[in-house]
Amino acid sequence: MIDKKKHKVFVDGAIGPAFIADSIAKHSTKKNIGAHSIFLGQVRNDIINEKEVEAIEYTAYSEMAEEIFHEIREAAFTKYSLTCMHIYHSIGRVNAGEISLFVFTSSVHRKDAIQACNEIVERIKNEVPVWGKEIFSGETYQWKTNS
Amino acid sequence: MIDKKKHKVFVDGAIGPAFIADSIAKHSTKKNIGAHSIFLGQVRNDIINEKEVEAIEYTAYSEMAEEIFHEIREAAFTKYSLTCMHIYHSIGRVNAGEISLFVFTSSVHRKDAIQACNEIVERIKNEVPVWGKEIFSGETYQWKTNS
Amino acid sequence: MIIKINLLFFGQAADITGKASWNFSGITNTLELNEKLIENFPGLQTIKYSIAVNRKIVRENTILNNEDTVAILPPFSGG
Amino acid sequence: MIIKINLLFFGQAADITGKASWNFSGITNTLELNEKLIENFPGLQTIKYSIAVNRKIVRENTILNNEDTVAILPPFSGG
Repeated sequence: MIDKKKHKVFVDGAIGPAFIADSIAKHSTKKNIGAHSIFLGQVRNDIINEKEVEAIEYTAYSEMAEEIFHEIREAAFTKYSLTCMHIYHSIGRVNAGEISLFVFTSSVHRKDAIQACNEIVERIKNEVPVWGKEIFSGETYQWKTNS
Repeated sequence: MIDKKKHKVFVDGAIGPAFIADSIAKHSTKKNIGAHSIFLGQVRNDIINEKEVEAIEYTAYSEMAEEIFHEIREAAFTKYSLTCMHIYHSIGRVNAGEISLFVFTSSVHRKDAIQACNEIVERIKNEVPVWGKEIFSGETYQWKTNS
Repeated sequence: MIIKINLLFFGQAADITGKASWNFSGITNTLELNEKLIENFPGLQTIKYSIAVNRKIVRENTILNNEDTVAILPPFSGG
Repeated sequence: MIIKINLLFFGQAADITGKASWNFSGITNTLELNEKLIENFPGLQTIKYSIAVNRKIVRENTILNNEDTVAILPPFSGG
């Protein structure tokens, strides 16, 4: 009862709470799941040189990104005992306050879901060729750097 | 902009995906948040001595539990740099496949939300006086033990 | 003065005693209480439990005062 | 035979070069490619970037083959 089917990771624009609710609801039929771990990345309205970030515009090297997402996925299923795993990342404009990353892992016992989720998030931040352009009010921008 | 307001932790019956979505959506106005970490506990249909768990019925020593939840909450806000924290736990019957625990932490940078969420879940499992009665099909039951 | 305490039973302890609460008099500390409990409900010897006095778990023998609330807590299984 | 590679620029590298893609001929490895790139786009010296050959990041000098796709990747900032 392992759900390893691939789905598209990139979604256009922000990831809405209703989409997340729907993903959670779909797991109620998988009654061997005991724990879900979810990470959500939300766009911050950082103030940089007195200008406020209004949105982040994400671009990606899609072909390479899909390969790396696949690698991350396979490695997590090998290392942890997971029932399901879902990763969604925004492409295009996401406004401050909106969600741009949704990582969702499920397992029988909580440790697998929790550790896998954390590891997947770190790998995404470090290894996936995605770039965020921080758009300031007034149309200027700068390229985001991950900390 | 720290949201430390207390709310009731115990909710009657299962925690629905729409409730979770609503909690997430409320944070879109807090634009300094960069990361949310969510843990969901789901009731498993374990097979024990050939009988399947249909539901868990939760009871609690509420007055003591509320004090411990408060302690857990204060300790997490002291130790981690959190913007918000929410904990919800079911009381009463929750069917297999439904959600009985919802822990939700938010922070500017991801490490705080992730570590706080994990720690809160461990403390809840170990320290909060709640008992789950595993109800089998056919009305028999046994008392759950946390691993 | 004979002290009176309010006893609360939870989870499997409530199943064994058949009660959720009980008033108890004539004991002065948790060790005595525990002995009396097992005398009255031998089934409690078959399970593990902690004792909370006024909502705080006590690990060592603890003096009881009049009107204290003492709870019998089997291993927790929330979440 | 003169090899031809497909170059891709992303993020800030695309801003600096003013291009998302480019065809490039006459180089045989990534070290040479890098030198040519900086010659053509001196602004690239002001940023950090990795080089991917056919979607794999290469850390050392790598031989290029005809029709390889080489991508210029500034530090990632997804999530």
